[in-house]
Amino acid sequence: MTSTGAVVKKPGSTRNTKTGSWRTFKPIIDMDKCIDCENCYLFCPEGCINKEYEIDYDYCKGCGICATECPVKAVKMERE
Amino acid sequence: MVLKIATANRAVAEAAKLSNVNVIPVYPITPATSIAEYLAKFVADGEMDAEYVRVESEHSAMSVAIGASSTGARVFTATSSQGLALMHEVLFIAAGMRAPIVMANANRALSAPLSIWNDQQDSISERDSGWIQIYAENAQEALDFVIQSYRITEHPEVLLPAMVCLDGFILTHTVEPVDVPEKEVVSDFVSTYKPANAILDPENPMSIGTFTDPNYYMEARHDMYNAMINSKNIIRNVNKEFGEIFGREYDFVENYRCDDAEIIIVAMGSVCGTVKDVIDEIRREGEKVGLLKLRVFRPFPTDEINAVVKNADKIAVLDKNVSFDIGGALYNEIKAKLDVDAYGFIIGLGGRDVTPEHIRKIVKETKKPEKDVQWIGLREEEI
Amino acid sequence: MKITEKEFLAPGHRACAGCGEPIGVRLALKVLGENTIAVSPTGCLEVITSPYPETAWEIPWIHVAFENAGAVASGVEAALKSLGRKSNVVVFAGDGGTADIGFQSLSGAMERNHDIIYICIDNEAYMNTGVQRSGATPYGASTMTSPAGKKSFGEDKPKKNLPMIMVAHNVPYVATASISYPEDFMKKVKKASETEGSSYIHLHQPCTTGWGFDPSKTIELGRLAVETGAWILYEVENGDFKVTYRPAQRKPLIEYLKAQKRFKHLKEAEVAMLQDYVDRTCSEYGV
Amino acid sequence: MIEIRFHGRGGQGAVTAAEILAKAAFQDGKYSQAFPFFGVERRGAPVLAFSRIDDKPIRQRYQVYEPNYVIVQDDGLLKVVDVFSGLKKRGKVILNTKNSVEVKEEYDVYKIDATGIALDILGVPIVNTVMLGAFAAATGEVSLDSIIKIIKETFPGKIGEKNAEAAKIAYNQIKG
Repeated sequence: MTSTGAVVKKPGSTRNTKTGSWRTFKPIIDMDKCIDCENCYLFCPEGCINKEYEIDYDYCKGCGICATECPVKAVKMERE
Repeated sequence: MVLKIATANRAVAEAAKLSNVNVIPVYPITPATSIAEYLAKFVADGEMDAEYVRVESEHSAMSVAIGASSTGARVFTATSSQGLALMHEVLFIAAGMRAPIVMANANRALSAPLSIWNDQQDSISERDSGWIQIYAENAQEALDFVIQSYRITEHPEVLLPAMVCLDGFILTHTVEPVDVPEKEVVSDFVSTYKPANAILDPENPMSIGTFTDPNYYMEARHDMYNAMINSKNIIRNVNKEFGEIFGREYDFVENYRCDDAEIIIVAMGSVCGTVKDVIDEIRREGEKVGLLKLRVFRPFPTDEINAVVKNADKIAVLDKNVSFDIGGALYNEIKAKLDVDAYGFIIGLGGRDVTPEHIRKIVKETKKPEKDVQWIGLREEEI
Repeated sequence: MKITEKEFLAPGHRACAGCGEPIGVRLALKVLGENTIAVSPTGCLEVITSPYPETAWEIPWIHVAFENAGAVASGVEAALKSLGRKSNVVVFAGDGGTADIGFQSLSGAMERNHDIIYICIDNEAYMNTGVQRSGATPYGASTMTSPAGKKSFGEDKPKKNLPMIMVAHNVPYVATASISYPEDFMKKVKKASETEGSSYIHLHQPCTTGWGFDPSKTIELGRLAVETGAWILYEVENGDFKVTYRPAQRKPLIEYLKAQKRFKHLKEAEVAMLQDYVDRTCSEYGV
Repeated sequence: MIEIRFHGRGGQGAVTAAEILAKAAFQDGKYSQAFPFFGVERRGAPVLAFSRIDDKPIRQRYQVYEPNYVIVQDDGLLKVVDVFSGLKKRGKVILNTKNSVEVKEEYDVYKIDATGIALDILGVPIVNTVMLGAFAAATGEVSLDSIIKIIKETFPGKIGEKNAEAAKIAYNQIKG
C-alpha cells in the first residue's frame, strides 16, 4: 500500500469503528420525563445523542454522563 | 541576468526572494544570521511579499514551516549547527509529513567544544532525516540550488524537503561574483506552490500528521524511501531544464579531470575549489589525479559516482565530519556502496583551514596508504 | 447561545468512556463552525482522534509534535495571511503540551500575537502516557511521578498559573473555563473567535482515568472544582479582569478531594493546608 | 592571481575594506573574492581579512598565507602581529603611521598618515577607505575610479562622499 505522509482524507472516518461494543451499561431515555434541557446532548463525549434525544448505540460507550447529568432522572443505565 | 558581487548568504536570500516564497520562519544563528537579516530587510522594504515569522527558536522555525507548508504556503528558512540540531526532531517530521520545505544550512561544527566555524557535521548528522541534501561549492551554486529545490521538493513524486548546504564563513561570508537571474525567469521556472498531497482547507478537510500503529508505520516510511529514489529522476530533469533556461548545468556529481585519473579525490562543498586548483598543479607535474565533486548527498547517486570512479586505482574521500571509530560518513558510504579501493581523510573540522598542502598530503598518502582513515591538518605541538 | 447541531468531531474516536476532552472539543467547534483549522500537539486528543487510516475530525486538522502546537498554529495563520485566506485557527492542546514542553512555543506565538485561539484542555497530568505529573498538576495530587508515600503527600508544588502567564503576554483575550459550564465556555470561545490577535482559554477537564472517579461523574467533578473554588472561572479582556461565575456559597474543598482517588491519601492537616491555599487564591480573585 | 591581506583592529572596517577592494576589482572587469578571518574578536582586537583578484574565476577557498600585498591599518599592530608573515619578495606594504617605523628592506613600504586624513575629512579615526586609496596608488591593481564608485555604493549619501574624498587624498599623497 502507499501512504504519502499518512494523511487521512476521509473526515469523520472513525465512524467506521463502532465503539458501542465497549459498553457494559446502556442509557435509555424516557421521553415522557424529558424536559428538553439538552444536558445529555451537550455533555455526551461521543456526540452520539442528537437534539431529538436519539442515542446512536453504534458509538455510545455507556459512560453514563447523560444519566448523571439529567436533572429529572429521565435517563436510566441498563445492563446490556 | 545581473552579475553581482555578494556573499553566499546574500545569494541564498536573493534566491528565496526570487522563488515566490510565502512564509519565512527563521531564527538567527551564526553563520546563517545574515540570511535572516537580508530576508527581514527584503520584507521590510516591500521587495518581498511574504510573512516573516520571528520565531523564538529553531525548533519553532521548523514547526512554523510545517504548519505553513501544510496550509499551502511556500516556505523558506535557514539555520546552522546547533540550530539544525535543535530542529532534529522536527526535521524528521517535516520529511515524514512530506512537506516540501526548502532550507539553507550554513555548515558549522557542532558543540562541544563550542565552535562557530565550518565543518559539515551538522547536516551530515541529519542525513537519515528524509531530507534531500545538496552541497554548494560556491555562492552561485547556493543560489541556483535553492531555486532548483522548490521544483524538486514540490514535485508530486518527491514531496520531501530539501536542505541546501553551504560552508559556513568559507561561503557564507565570502564575497564573490554571482549571477542573479531575473525575477520573471525564476518565477516562471518555480511558478507558485500547488499542494499535491495535503492541504489544510475547510473546503476539503483532511487530517495531517496522524497516529499510526504497527500496521501502518512501515508503509509510510517505505513511501518516503521510494520518494527519495524517485527524486533522482526529478533532480535530473530539473537540472536539465535549469541548464536550458539559466545556462548553468549541474549533475549529481561533477567529474573534474577524472577520465584518465589514477587517483580520484571525492569531496563535497567549498573545498572542491581548492582541490581543483591543486589537481591542476599536480597534473602539470605529471600525476593523473582527478576530483569527483558530490553535489547531491541524498539521494545518494551511487551509479553516477561509480561511472566516474570505477577505473581509478585508488579513491581518497574527504570528510568534514566524523563518525567516531569508523571515519567520515561519505567515506563509509562510498565503501559500502562501491567496489573501490577507498581511503578516508578527515579534514577541516571546526574551521581548520584546508590548504593545498593538505590536499597534496592526501594524494601522497593515498598512493601508499598506511591506514584506512587519517586525520589531516592536526597540530603537532602541545599547548 | 445558538450553536450548530452539526458535530465536527465524529464518534468512533478512541477516548475513554466518560472522557471530558471530546466534550470540550465538540462544544468549541460548535461555536467556531466548519471554517476552522485545528492544531493539536501530541497527547491524548491526538492519539484518540487520528488513528490512521481513520480520523474523527470533520474539519482540517494537523498534528506535528508534542512541544510545538503554538508554532504550528503560527505557521498555519501566517500561511493563511500570506495566501489571503480566512479561517479560524484553533489549538486544542493538553496541559503537558502547554504548561511544560510546549511552553516556549506557546509563549512565542502569544508574544507575536498571531490571530489564533489556543485552548488548553487541562486534565492536570500527562494522561496519554499513564498519569505522570505536569506543571498543571495541583497541590497534593498523587501521580505516577509525584506519588504519595511515606515522605510525600503527592505533588508538592501548586499548579502553574498558565492563564495569568498568558495575561502577562498582553494577549488580548484570556479566559478560564470548565467543560461543566458549557454556556460560559462557549461564550468565551465566541469572544475568542471575535478577538483579533491571540486568545487563550484554559479549559478545566476532569479525567476519569487519571483522577480516579466513575466515568459518569466527569461533569459533576468539574462542577465541584468550581463550586469549591479549586478552579475559578474568569476572563481578562484587554487586561480587564472579570470573574464570570461566582459560586453562591463555596463548598468545602474536601467534597472535591474525596471524590477522587488522586487525593485519597491526604491527611487532615494536608487537606487543611490545601483548603487554606484555595481560600487564599479565591480571596485574591474575589470569589 | 594577486592576494591581499588586511590587518586591522575590530571596528576599523578591515572586513569592509577587503569587500570594497574585491567589488572594485570586479568593477574593473576582474574576478575577485573577499572574506574575513571571522573571529569572535570585539572592537579593538586585531583582525584579519583577505582579498584575491584574478583574470579568471577564483576557486580556491583557503586563507591567504603568501600575500602580494599587506595593508596595515594601525601601526600598533606591528608590535603584536607579524604583518610581514609570508609576504612575497618585493611585496608591498601599505602602512598607516605618522611615525618613522623600521621595516625590512626586502619589502616596499608605503607609509601614510591615514588616521590624520580620516580625522581631517571624516572626523573619526576610521581608516579603511583611506587605505584603499593609498593601495590603489601604490599597487595599480585597482582603479581609483572603481574604489570611489564602490565606496559611494557602500556608504550612501554624505558619508560616502566624504569617504571617497579621503580615499582620493590618500591616492594623491602616495602618487606624490
